[in-house]
Amino acid sequence: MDESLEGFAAAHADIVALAEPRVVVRRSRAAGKVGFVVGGGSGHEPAFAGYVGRGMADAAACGNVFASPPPNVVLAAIHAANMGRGVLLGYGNYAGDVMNFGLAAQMARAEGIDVREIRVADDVASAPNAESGKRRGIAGDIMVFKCAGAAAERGMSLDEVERIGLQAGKATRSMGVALSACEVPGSGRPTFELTDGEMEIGMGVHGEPGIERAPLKPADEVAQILVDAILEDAGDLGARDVALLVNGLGATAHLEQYILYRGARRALEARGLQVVRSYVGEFITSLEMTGASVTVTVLDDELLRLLDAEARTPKFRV
Amino acid sequence: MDESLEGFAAAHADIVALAEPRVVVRRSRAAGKVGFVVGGGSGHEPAFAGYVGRGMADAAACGNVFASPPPNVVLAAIHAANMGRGVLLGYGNYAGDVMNFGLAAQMARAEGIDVREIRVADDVASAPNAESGKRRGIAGDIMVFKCAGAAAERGMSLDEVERIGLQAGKATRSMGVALSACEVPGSGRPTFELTDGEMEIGMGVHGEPGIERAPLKPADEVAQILVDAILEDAGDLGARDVALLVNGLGATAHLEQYILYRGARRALEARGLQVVRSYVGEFITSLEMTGASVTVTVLDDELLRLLDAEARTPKFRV
Amino acid sequence: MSSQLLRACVVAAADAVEAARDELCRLDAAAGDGDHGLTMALAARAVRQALADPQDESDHEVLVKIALAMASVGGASGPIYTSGLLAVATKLDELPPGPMTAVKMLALGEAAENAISAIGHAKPGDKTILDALHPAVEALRRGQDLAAAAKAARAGAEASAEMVATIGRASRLGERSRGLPDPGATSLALILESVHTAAARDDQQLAGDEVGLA
Amino acid sequence: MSSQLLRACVVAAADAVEAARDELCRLDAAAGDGDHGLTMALAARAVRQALADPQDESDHEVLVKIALAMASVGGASGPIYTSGLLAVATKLDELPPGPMTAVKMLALGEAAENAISAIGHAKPGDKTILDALHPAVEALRRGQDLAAAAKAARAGAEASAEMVATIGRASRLGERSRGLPDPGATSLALILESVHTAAARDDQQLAGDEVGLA
Ligand SMILES: Nc1ncnc2c1ncn2[C@@H]1O[C@H](COP(=O)(O)OP(=O)(O)O)[C@@H](O)[C@H]1O
Ligand SMILES: Nc1ncnc2c1ncn2[C@@H]1O[C@H](COP(=O)(O)OP(=O)(O)O)[C@@H](O)[C@H]1O
Ligand SMILES: [Mg+2]
Ligand SMILES: [Mg+2]
Ligand SMILES: [Mg+2]
Ligand SMILES: [Mg+2]
Repeated sequence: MDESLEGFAAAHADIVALAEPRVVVRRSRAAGKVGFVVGGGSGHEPAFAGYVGRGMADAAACGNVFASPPPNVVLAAIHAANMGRGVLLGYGNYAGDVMNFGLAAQMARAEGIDVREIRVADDVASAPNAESGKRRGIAGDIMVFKCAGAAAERGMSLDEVERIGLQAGKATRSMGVALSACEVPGSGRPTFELTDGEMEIGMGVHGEPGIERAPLKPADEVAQILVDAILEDAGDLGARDVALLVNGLGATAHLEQYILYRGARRALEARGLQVVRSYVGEFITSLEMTGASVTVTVLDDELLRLLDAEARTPKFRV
Repeated sequence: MDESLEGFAAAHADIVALAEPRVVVRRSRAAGKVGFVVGGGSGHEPAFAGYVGRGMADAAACGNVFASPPPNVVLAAIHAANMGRGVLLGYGNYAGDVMNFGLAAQMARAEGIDVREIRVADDVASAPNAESGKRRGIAGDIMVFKCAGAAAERGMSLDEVERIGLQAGKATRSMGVALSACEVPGSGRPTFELTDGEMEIGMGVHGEPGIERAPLKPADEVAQILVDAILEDAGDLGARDVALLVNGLGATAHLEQYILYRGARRALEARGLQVVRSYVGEFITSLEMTGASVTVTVLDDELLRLLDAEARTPKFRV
Repeated sequence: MSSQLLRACVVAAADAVEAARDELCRLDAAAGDGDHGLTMALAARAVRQALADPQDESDHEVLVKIALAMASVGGASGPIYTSGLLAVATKLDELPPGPMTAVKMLALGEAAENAISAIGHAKPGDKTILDALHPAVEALRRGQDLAAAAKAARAGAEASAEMVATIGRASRLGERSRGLPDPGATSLALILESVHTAAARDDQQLAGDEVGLA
Repeated sequence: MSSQLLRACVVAAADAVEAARDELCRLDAAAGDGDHGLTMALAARAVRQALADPQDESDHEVLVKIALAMASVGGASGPIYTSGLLAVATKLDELPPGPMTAVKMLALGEAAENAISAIGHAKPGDKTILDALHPAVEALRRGQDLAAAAKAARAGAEASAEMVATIGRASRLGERSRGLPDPGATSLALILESVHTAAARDDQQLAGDEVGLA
């Protein structure tokens, strides 16, 4: 862990530095911008340190593998990010993160720093719509971080950056599936396969079990299931523009990510939605899990502009 | 495969389009630049289609999984890339690619197109120094593509672009290792592990066996072995500047990639070399293989400027 | 209460948690992310380090030190154990000095339970650490001793197997969490059992000098 | 030679290659990338499709069509088989019309061998397809028939197990490639065997009307 972050900071020394063994900070930024701190357990790389840089976060607080960073680490990240206009914390909605980031926020507030928190809770599989506050944060993190980070970079106030983060969070829904390697197909047509011929729908980014174990289905059907669940939760959207993000969980071949992307895009378009921005890759992984998730963000002009704003981080560039 | 490329083209429609099912082309480029075509078998994503875009390739020719594209596909890519100033082909030195790209080059020359070829042969494990023409191309492809692509983008002549590609190829050496997932470590300190407690040194990007199977070693020792082999092959370099690229083969956690990077960087610095540019990630994979490689490019001012030139492709941005 | 006894209790708890590392991970894997044993083992190591330099500290100081050591592991269990221990430390300072009594032990237990409820917003029945802590406090409230409280914690942890996790894990996944005890409740039961054993051993040695520590 | 016999031979070869798919992959995995069976099965499918539309074509046209079909799979085996088949097609056009003879067969075999050597820069002993093709051509040169040539190809493929791969795979890895026959040599032996069987069947039916085709 610490060796890895050391390597990370050395490799991307043009953009980031280590403030402490577990705190990654941006090397340079405009004076007086709102600070933006992201973070969470390790094992999700490129999250969260990979998103520190121009247009996204000012600092990342990194925990042990799958364990939220402790309050003192988060507090150090807040200090590193703070430039006097307040600090926004962005993290996934997990009990550990809620408590540790929450404690750090309290400590920082006691020091007079205005700290706000955005808990990303995009995983529709993890709680019903009525209890959406209980949902986990998965790949939707990235959409929220991108929008809030761009807002902060523009010099917006803490109130505004917080509003943007909340808005992006509300507009973003995800669902994942655990599946196996795509086997080299004799037919030239890869399908998803779980070693035991099954797939796990709605699993988390920590390998938490999903809501259903189903027999293996072709990629397009998997995409349809995920999109259906997301759209059912979103309610009637009409003919909106959306951003579509497909996230590989670590050991899913790029080949498969794009097959899933294609299926999800078709499923969205069949429902009258326009996919105007696309992101495909490994954004928040689960060590070397085989699986992927689909994230849909319903866009308005403001969010679209923020998504398109320049970003220069080690692992996300626009 | 075809579904995946369809998804790829749709996701990155701002940069690329499909000219044919297996030919990815850039949407826009300066009139009259030298054309640059890359390609090879599939299963190595983000190579090769991921490197089509401003500052790198004009077209990619994609084969079946681990099989070179056939001549007609390469020829179509040549046609798509050709703007009247000639076309450079860049590909890894494999028998299949040499024959298929070679046939396509002959066909294109018969049509009056000036076609040159760069066969990347960076894998020092695959043949001794005296027979370096027999070496395979692995992650060094990326360094060569970046430099040649930047040269073409600058409007250099085919002669010059070819010279740059050859020069970058000569300056670039790689070696890989197959290793297992990094297990969630009780101690917080990940180590490399092969399921059977062994690692395979010098394996290729198609899962070809390596030169040696050794008992598992810690990451730093692995890095040392790879760097030693590379530097032994390079001969006395003095205190040169180098670029260091660590390539994950598909199922290697980012955590581990950076641990290997850190070890390789230290090993290089211990030999008096300055690591002035770093690239860590999945650049040329092997489906979901667990493993990684280290690539070192000895820099001069010209190569450094070309590496730093802007690149806007789906999977490589500078 | 002697600082030495407190130290013995803490070391016994650290031993117990480390020995149960794999089992706690197994329990966490069922509905969580499978790391509770690792996190508690890291916490045990941090706690041992905090004790390594045996200065002449008050029990309050020792408790704060181990609370902060536990905080350093992060995760969900870090802040939960930390808030409980900090509450115990604070309450201990408010209580009159002198040997530990059943009444004092109840006050400490209540403080811990309140603090953990406050930070985690869980209640008994949500399949959390509270499902071991709450029955233990109840036992003390009925006037029972530490042995009975530890037994109640274990019974509570075991009963949590039939509960559905609603806090700290996705509630939709709840049903699938039924069947195995909650890892946090199990680690707390283990800790109370080992503390009781250490205290009882000390009692025997000192022949009724003091009652054990909660 | 009837186009129908040529078609029967091609279909027999496609059948044989498809049946050996997994075995050819296994052989390729030893020192290569494990896909020779897949590539050859794709080639077989492409060849069948090329034949699907049975127009009244000359043998030359059919051979060019299957050569191009094989080219479509890419890889190393695509261009190798393609160049061999194109050379056979060209040579066939140069030869006088009329029934196939042993002399003609030798000319076709030599053309194939030369073309494959030219495109791949390999020679017998490098553990490639040539280690099956070369002994087959040698047998024809000794005046033997197609049966003997196919047998020689098989023996050559088997003997390639003891060779070290130096072409098309890394030479440093060479030693580790010893032990298993070369996949390309094995697929060629299979093809010659199945062509011989198909031709012999045809011979029996036509009672000595023609000799089999190489
Ligand atoms: N909100 C909460 N209130 C009380 N206890 C909780 C809460 N959330 C989680 N826990 C406890 O923490 C345990 C999990 O701890 P651990 O695995 O170490 O952390 P993480 O959930 O971060 O992986 C659960 O078994 C449960 O007992
Ligand atoms: N240069 C060459 N000359 C002749 N045959 C070759 C050459 N390179 C490879 N081969 C043949 O091709 C076979 C491998 O084919 P295949 O696995 O389909 O292609 P790839 O190597 O592209 O994966 C080898 O077993 C060998 O017989
Ligand atoms: Mg955890
Ligand atoms: Mg191949
Ligand atoms: Mg856990
Ligand atoms: Mg092969």
